Amino acid sequence: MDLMLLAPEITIAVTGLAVLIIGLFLPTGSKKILGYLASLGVLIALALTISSLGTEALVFYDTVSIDALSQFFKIVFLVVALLFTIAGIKYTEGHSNTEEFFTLGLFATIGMMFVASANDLMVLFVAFELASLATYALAGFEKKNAKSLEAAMKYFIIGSLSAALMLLGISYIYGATGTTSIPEVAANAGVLLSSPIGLVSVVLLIAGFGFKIALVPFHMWAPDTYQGSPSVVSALLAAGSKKMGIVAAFKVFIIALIALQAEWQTAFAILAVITMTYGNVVALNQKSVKRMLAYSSLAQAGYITMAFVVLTPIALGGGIFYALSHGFMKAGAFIATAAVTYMVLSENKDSNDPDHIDNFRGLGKRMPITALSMTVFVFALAGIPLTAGYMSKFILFSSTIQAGFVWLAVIAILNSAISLYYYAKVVKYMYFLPTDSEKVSEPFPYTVAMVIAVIFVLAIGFWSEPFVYWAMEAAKVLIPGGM
Amino acid sequence: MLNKEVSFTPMDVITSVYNYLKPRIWGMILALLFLSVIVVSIAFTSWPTMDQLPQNLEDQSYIEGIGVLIFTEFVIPFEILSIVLLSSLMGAIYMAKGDDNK
Amino acid sequence: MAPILSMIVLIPLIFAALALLTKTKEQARAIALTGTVIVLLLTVYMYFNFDSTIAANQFEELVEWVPSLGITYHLGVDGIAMPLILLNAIVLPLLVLFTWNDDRKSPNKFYALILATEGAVIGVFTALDFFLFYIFWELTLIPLFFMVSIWGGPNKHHASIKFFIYTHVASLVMLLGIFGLYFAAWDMTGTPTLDIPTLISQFQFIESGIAKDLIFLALLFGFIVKIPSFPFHSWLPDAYTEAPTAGSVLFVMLKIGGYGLFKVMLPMLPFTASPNMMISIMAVLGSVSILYGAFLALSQKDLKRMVAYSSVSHMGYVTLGAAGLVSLSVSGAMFQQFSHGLIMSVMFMSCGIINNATGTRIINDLGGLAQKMPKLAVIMVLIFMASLGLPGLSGFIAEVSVLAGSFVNLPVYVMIALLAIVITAAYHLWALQRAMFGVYNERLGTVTDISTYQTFSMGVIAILVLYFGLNPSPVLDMMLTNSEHIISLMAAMGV
Amino acid sequence: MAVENYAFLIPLLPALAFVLTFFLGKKLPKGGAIIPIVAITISFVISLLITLNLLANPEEVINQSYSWFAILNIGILVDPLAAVMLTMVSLVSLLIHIYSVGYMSHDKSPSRYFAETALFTASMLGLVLSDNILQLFVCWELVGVCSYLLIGFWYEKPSAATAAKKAFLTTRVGDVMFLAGIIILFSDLFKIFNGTIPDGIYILRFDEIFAHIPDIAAMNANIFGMEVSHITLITLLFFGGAIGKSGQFPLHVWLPDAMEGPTTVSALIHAATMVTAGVYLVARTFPMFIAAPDSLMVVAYVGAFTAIFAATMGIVMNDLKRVLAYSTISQLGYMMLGLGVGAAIGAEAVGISLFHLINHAFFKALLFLCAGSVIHAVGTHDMRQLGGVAKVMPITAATMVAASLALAGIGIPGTSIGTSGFFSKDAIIENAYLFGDTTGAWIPYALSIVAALLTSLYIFRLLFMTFYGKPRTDYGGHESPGSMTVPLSILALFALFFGGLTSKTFNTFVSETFVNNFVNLNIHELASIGGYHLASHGGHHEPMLILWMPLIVALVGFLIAFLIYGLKIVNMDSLVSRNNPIYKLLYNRYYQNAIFTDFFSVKVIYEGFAFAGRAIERGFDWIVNWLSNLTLEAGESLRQFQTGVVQNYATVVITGVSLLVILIKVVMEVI
Amino acid sequence: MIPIALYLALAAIIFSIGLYGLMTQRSGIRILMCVELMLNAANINLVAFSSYHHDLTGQVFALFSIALAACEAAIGFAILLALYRMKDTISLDHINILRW
Repeated sequence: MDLMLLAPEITIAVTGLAVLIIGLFLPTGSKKILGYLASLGVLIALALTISSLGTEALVFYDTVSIDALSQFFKIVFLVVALLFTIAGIKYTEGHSNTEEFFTLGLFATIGMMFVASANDLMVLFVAFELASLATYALAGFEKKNAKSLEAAMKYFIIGSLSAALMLLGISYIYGATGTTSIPEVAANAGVLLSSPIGLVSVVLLIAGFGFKIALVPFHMWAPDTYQGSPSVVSALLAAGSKKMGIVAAFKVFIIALIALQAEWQTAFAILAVITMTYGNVVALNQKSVKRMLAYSSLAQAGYITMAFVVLTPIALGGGIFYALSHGFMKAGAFIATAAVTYMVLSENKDSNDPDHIDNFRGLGKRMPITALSMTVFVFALAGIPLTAGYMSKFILFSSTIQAGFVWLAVIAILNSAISLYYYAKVVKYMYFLPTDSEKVSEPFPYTVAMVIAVIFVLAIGFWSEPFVYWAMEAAKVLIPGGM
Repeated sequence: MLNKEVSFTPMDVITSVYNYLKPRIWGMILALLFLSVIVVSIAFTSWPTMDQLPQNLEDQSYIEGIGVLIFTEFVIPFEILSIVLLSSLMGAIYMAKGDDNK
Repeated sequence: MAPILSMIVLIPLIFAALALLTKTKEQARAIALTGTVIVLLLTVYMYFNFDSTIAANQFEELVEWVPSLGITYHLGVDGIAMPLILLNAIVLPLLVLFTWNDDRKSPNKFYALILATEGAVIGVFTALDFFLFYIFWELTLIPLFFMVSIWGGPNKHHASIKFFIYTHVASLVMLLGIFGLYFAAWDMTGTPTLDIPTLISQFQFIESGIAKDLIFLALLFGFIVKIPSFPFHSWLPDAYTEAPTAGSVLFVMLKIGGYGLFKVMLPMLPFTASPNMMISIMAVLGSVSILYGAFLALSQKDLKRMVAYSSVSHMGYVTLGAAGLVSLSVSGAMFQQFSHGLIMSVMFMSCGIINNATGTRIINDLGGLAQKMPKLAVIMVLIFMASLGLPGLSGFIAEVSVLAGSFVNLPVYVMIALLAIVITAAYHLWALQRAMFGVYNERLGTVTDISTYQTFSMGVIAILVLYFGLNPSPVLDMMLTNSEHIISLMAAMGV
Repeated sequence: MAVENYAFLIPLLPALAFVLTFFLGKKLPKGGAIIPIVAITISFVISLLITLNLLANPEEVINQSYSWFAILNIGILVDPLAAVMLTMVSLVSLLIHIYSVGYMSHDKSPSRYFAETALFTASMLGLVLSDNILQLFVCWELVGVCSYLLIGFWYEKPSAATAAKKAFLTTRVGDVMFLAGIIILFSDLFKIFNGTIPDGIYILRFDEIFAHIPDIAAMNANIFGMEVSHITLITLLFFGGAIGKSGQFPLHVWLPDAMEGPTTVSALIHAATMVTAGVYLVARTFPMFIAAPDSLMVVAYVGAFTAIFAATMGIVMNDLKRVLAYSTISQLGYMMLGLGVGAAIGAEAVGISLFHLINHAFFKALLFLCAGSVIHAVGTHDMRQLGGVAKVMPITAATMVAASLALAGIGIPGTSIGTSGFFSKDAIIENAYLFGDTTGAWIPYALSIVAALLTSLYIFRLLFMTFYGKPRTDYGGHESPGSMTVPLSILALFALFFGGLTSKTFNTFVSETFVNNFVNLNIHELASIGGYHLASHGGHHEPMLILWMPLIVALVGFLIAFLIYGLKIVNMDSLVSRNNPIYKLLYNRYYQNAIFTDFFSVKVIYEGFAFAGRAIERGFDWIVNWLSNLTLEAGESLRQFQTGVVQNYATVVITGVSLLVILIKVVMEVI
Repeated sequence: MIPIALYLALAAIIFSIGLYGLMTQRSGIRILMCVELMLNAANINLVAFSSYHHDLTGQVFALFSIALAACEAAIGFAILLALYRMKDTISLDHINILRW
C-alpha cells in the first residue's frame, strides 16, 4: 500500500504530534521525556527507512518517488534529526517550551524528507516551505536573546525573499511546460531551451535553492543565523536543511532541467568557485567558532556544488556522499560548540559571546571528550585521511580531475589547504593554549550525540564501501545508466 | 500652524527629491535591472499557450476541478500544507506570546 | 603466515592508544619502549627473511576495502622500503631510551605521538595502494603537528602551522596527481584501481602527453616538498628548529618524500612526455639544494638551525641521485636516506642535549664543552664527521655513490654539488670548534655529561653509522637490486 | 713465503690498536702506549719482510680484492712502490711512537694521543696498500681527519682548534678536486663498459684504470671553450688533491699552522704520513700522468715554485717548528718536481721522487723530534730565546746536525759518499736539468737551484741560532730521556747513511712498479698518447758543473749562515727590520693569512655568499608569509561585506540574481 | 485577446516593486508587506498560465502558495513582535549585532 512507503514520514509526524500533545500535560520539570520520545520516533523512522532501502516506487499520482536518492537523503535527514533531538534533550532542559522545540524540529525534518522524495514541483515547494517555516521559529527559539531573534529575523526575511524568487521561477517553468511534474518538465523542456526565460528560471531556482545551500551571494543570512541561533538549531540548519537544498537542486536541475545543462553548469561553476573561496577566506579571521563553522559550511557547500559542474556519475555520487559526511561533521561540530556554550553559560550566565574561540582554550583538559570529538570533526572538515571528510573529498575532487576540470580541482584543493588554517586554530586553542579553569563534567546528551557523530565520521572514513555504494546507487537515479 | 506661510522654492523641491531618492536610488536601479531582465526574457519567449481563453468561463476557474485535484493528484502537498499550518501556528504563537513566567 | 606488515604498522598505533591511557611517565615510557622494541624485533625478523636478490614486493597482504572505487588494503615491502622501515625500527626504541629520564608535561601524549608517528611512517613505506599511502602520508603530519605545537620552542605555533599547511598543500597537489593517474587508468582498463604497481605500469599507456607531464609534476611536487628540496624547503628550518628533540628526530625519520621519489616517480619518469626536462628539474633542484643548504647552514648562528639546513643540503643528494638514473646513483640516493636518518637523529639529539645543559643553542655563546662533556664530544665529532661525508662512515658511501653515479648523465650538476663539499666541511667544523673546543665558556655554569641512556642510544646509532660506512652491503644490496630493476625497465623500454 | 697472507694486518693492527687504546688506554700505564707500539712493530716487520721478498722476486706482487659495495671493491696491492712506503711509514711511525712515550708522559690524556696516532698510522698504511683509487681516497680522508684530531689535540687551546679546522678545510679543498677526479674517472670507465660491468671486475682498481688510459685519453671535455682531454682533466684534479695534502702552493697554508699540535704529531704529519700522501697519489697514478704531459708540466712548475716559495719564508721565521714546517713544504716541492720531470724521463721519475720522500721522511722526522726534544726540555720554541742548547743536550744537538746535513744535501757527487738528502735531491735537480734540456722549460731547474741555496741557509741559521752561541734567555734544560734519544739516534743513522746505501738499488726497484706482472705498461706508448717522446737514456751527459751545482749552493748557504749567525760578522739589523718591505713581506708570509683566511674564507664565502644565501632565504620566507598575510587580509576585508543589515543582504541577493543572469548569458555567448 | 505577456509583465512589475521595497524600507512591517507582494506577483503568473494552458494545476498551486504566504506572514509578524518587545523598534536597519 502507498501509505506504507511513507511510513517514516508518518512516524515522524505522529511523533511530532505526540510530543506536542503530551508536552501540554507535562510540568516543566519532567519534559525531558519528550526529548527521549522524539529521539525514539526518529530512530524508528530511521529503522523503517533503512529497512526499506532498495525499494523503488512512484506513489500518490506520481507526486512522490521512493528511490535510492530519496532514501539516501532521508537517512541523512533522519540522522541529523537524531543528533538534533538527542542534543536537544540537554538544550531544552528546564525550558517550558520543550514540546515546541521538538515538534518544530521534527516537522522541519518531514519537510526535508518530502523534498528528498518529491517528484512534483508543488510537493517540492510546499515541503521546502515546511522546512523553512518550522526552522524560522527554531532559530529564534531563545526569545530573550537578541542574537537569536536577530538571527531568526534575517533568516526569515531572506528566506521569504528566496521563496518568492523560487516561486516565480517555478511559475515560469510551469508556464513554459504546462506541468509541474518533474519528469514531465524534462519531457517538455523545448520552450525553456529555446527561450531566454529558461535561463531566468534557472537562475531564480538557483537563488531559491542557493539560499538553503548557502551559496554566495545568496548566503548572506547564513553566517548571522548560524551564529545567532542556538547551536543545536544551527546544527539542524547546517547539516539538515542545507542538504535539503542540495537534494532539491539535484532533482530540479539534473532531472527536470537537464535540457538547460549548459546554463546551470556555468552558473554552478561560477558559484562554486566564489562560494568556496569566499567561505574559506572569510572564515580565517573569525573569532566566533559558530560563525567560523558557518563560513566553513559555505565552503563545504561550494565543494558539493562542484558535483553539478562535473556531472559525471562518480561526481554526483561523490556530492551525495559528501552531503552525508558533511551532515555528520557539521552537526557534530555545532553540537560540540553547543556543549562548550552550555559550559560557558553555566559558569557565567551573562556571557556575551559563549562561542568565542577564547572559550575553547584548554578545552582538551576541561572537556576531554568534547575536545577530542571537536578535533575529529574539524580534521574531518579539513579532509584529513581516515575521516569521512577525506573520503568525500577524495571521490569528489578525483572525479573533477577525471572530467577534465583540472582548474576547478586545483582551486578546490587550494581552498582545502587554506581551510586547514582555521581548523587547526581551533585545535590549537583546545590543546595548546593554557587555561586556568578546571575540568568540568560534560553534559551527557551532548556527549552521546557527539560520540554518535564521531563514530559515523570515522566509520564512513574507514569502512566506506556501503556508504559509497549507496551514494553511487543514488547517483544512478539522477543519471540513469550509471558509470 | 495653519496660518504659517508655506512656500516652496524650486531648490527646496530639488533638495527634497534628492533627499528622498538618495537612500533609495540603488534600490530603484536594482529593482529596475531585475525588472528589465525579467521583462526582456518574457518578451522574447514564445509561450506555448492556447490561442484564446476557453469559451466556457467554468473552464477557466472550476472549483470542483480544483477540489478534485487537491484531493487526488495534489493530496500530498495538501497534507504537507496542513503540517505547515500547524507548525507556523505553533511557531507564531511561541514567538508572539509574552513572558510566560509573568 | 602471520600478517607481519600489518603488525608492524598497527602495533605502534595500538601502543600509541595504550600510551595515551597511561597516567605517569614511568608507565608511558615503558609502553613506548615495549611497542617500539616489538616493532624492532618484527622488523629484524622480516629483514632476515627478506630476499634481497629480487626486486618484487614481498610479504604482500591484499584485502578488498572499497571495491566500488578500487580501494584495497594492500601492503608489501621491497628493497626501497625495507631499509627505511629498518631505520625507523632501529631509531625509535633508541629515541624512547634517549628521552627516558626527561621531565615534560603530559608524557603519555608525548610517547603516544612518537608511537603514532612510527606507525604512520612505516605505513607509508608498506602501503601498496595509493589510498592507503595517502592516508598514512597525511597521518604522519598530525602527530608531528602536535609534537611541535605542544613541546616546541618559543616560536612553536608559527612553526607548526606553517609546517602543517605548507606540507598539506603539497600533499593535496600530490593527491591531484594521484587522481589523474587513477582516472586515466580507470578510463583505459575500465576497472577502478588504486594499486600502486598497477597504476605505475599503466602510466605509460596514457595518450595525452600533457596529462602525463601534469600527473608527474603534481606527484613530484608532493614528494619534493616533503624531502624537502630547494626552493620548497622553507617550512623545514622552522619546524626542525622549533620541534623538541624527539620531534626533530621524528622529522628526520620522515623519509617519505624520497621514498615516493624512488617508488613512484622513477618508474614513471621515462614515460613522461619530456623525460629530459623532468630529469633536469630534479637535477637542478637536487644540486641547488646541496649548495644552497650548505651556504645557509654556514650562515646560521643557532646550532639546531644549522643542522636543519644541513639536512636540506644532504637531502639534495637524494633528489640528485634519483635524477642520475644510474643504478649506482639511485641506490646511493636511497642509501643517503638511510644514512641521513641515522646521522641526523644523533645530530639533533646532540643539539637537544646542549640546549638542555646550557640553555642556549647559539654557537657563539657555547665553547669548550668537550672539557665538560667528553662522551658527548666523542659522539659528536664522529657524527659531524659522518655528516660532512667522511669516508668510513655511512654518509660517504651515499654521497660518493650519488656523485659518481650521477656524473655519468649529469656532469654539470654534480660539479655544482661538489662545490658544496668544502662548505659542508666548513660549517661542521666551525660549529664543532666554537661549541665543543676552545676555552670553556664559564657563563654556561655547571654542565654535566650525558646520561647512560643517552650515551647508549646515541652510541648505538653512532656505531651503526660506522658499521654501515664500512659495510653498507646489508642494506645497499637490496637497494641495488631495486635500482637495477628500475634502470633495466628503462633500458627495456629503450629510454 | 706466506707473509703476503698477512699483508692485510699491516693497517689492521694499528686500527685495532686504536680501538683498544681508545677504550682501554686510560687504565693502562703511559696511556696504553704499548698497544700501538706492538701493533706497529708487527706491521713494520711484515712490511719489511714483504719488501725483502719483493726485492728478491719483483713479480710477487700481492694483490687481493674483495667486493665492497656496488661495483666497487676493497683490496690490497703491495708492489715495490707500496712496499717501500709501507716500510718507511711503519718504521718512522714506530720510532715516533716510542719517542712519544717520553714526550707525552706529562700530558693529561696520553691514551687519546696514542689512539689517534695509531689510527693515523693505520690510515696512512691503508692508503698505501689500496689497490683502487676509491679506497685510497677513503684512507686519504681518514688521514685528513686524524690530522684534524691530532693538530687539535689540545683542543682547549683556541689556536689549536683553529689550526685543526684550517688544516682540515684547506686539505678538503684539494680532496674535493681529488674526488671530482675520481668521479670523472668512474663515469668514463662506466661509459667505456657501456654501463654493464661484468662480475669480478672492479672498475676503480688501478690495473683497470691503467688498462683503459687510451680510452680515457680519447675522451674530450669542453670546459669554457677549451678542449681538454679527460686524462688531463683527471690527472690535474688528482694533482689538486695532492696539492692540498702535500702542502703545495697555494694550498700549503695549513701546514705551518699544523704545529699547534704536539711536536711528535708534527713529525708524524711532516715526515711519515699525511704530506707524503699527495706525492704518493701522483706516484701511484703516474701512468695516467705520463699520458698527460700538460699535467706533468703543471706538477713540475708547481713543485719548483713551492720549493722556492716556502724556502724564502723559512729564512725569516723565528719559530723553531715553523722553520721546519716551511722546510717541509719546500722539500715536498722538490718531490713534486721530481715527479713532474717524468715528462722527460718517464716512470723513473717515481723512483727519484720517492727516494727523496723516504730520505726526507727520515731526516724531517729527526729534525722535528730534535726540535721536540729541545722544546720538551726548554719549554719554548722561539729561536730568539734559545742558543747554546748543544751544551745542555749533546745527543740532540748531534743528531740535529746530522739531520741538517741531510737536508742541506751535503755529499760528494759521483761517489757514494754523502748524506741521504744529497743523493735524492741531487737526482731531482739533475733530472730537472734534463727536463729543461728536453722540453726547453728551464724555470723549474733554476728555481730548484735557488731553493737549494735557501734550504741550506735556513737550516744552518736554525742550527746556529738554537744550538750554538750563548743562551739568550735563562732556560733550564737537560738532556731528554732514553726513550727519546734512542729513536733520535736511529733516525740519525738513517738520515746519514740510508741514501748512500740504497741509492743504486732503490730506483730500479721502485721503477719496476709499473712494469711487472700486476700491471705491465708500456711507458713509451703512454707517452705517445700524450703526444711526445721520452728522452732516451744514456745519451745525455750533464756538464760537470751541473753535477756539482747543488753541493756548491749548499755550501754557499752554509757559509752565509755561518757568517751571519755563527760568527755574527755580518750585521743583519738593517735588513731584518719591519721597514724593509721584502722582509716584511716574507715575515708576514706573503700576507697569505690576510688573503686566504680573512679575505677569501671570511669575507667572500662566509660574509658574501652566506649573506646572499640568507637574503634569498628571506625572500622565500617573505613569499610564503606574504601569501599567508594576503589571504588573511583578504579575509579581513571580505568580512566587511557582511554588514549585518538585512536590507543589504536582500540587495546582495537581488543583485546576484540579476547579474548572474547577465553573466551567464555573456559567458555562454563567449563560449 | 490579451497576450499573456502583459499578465506576466504586470506580475514582474509587482514583483519588482516588492524587491524595491525590500531593499529600501526600514520598517519590518513594510518589508513583510513587500514579501507578500512578491509572492502574490508569482501567484498572478501561476493563475495566468493556468488559464492559458487550460490546466488547473496552476490554480491549485496558487491556492497553496496563498496559504503559505499566510503562514509566512504569521510567523513573520510573530518574530517582529518578539523583536519589538526586546528592542522597542521594528526598524530593521538598526538590528545588526551579528555581522562580519
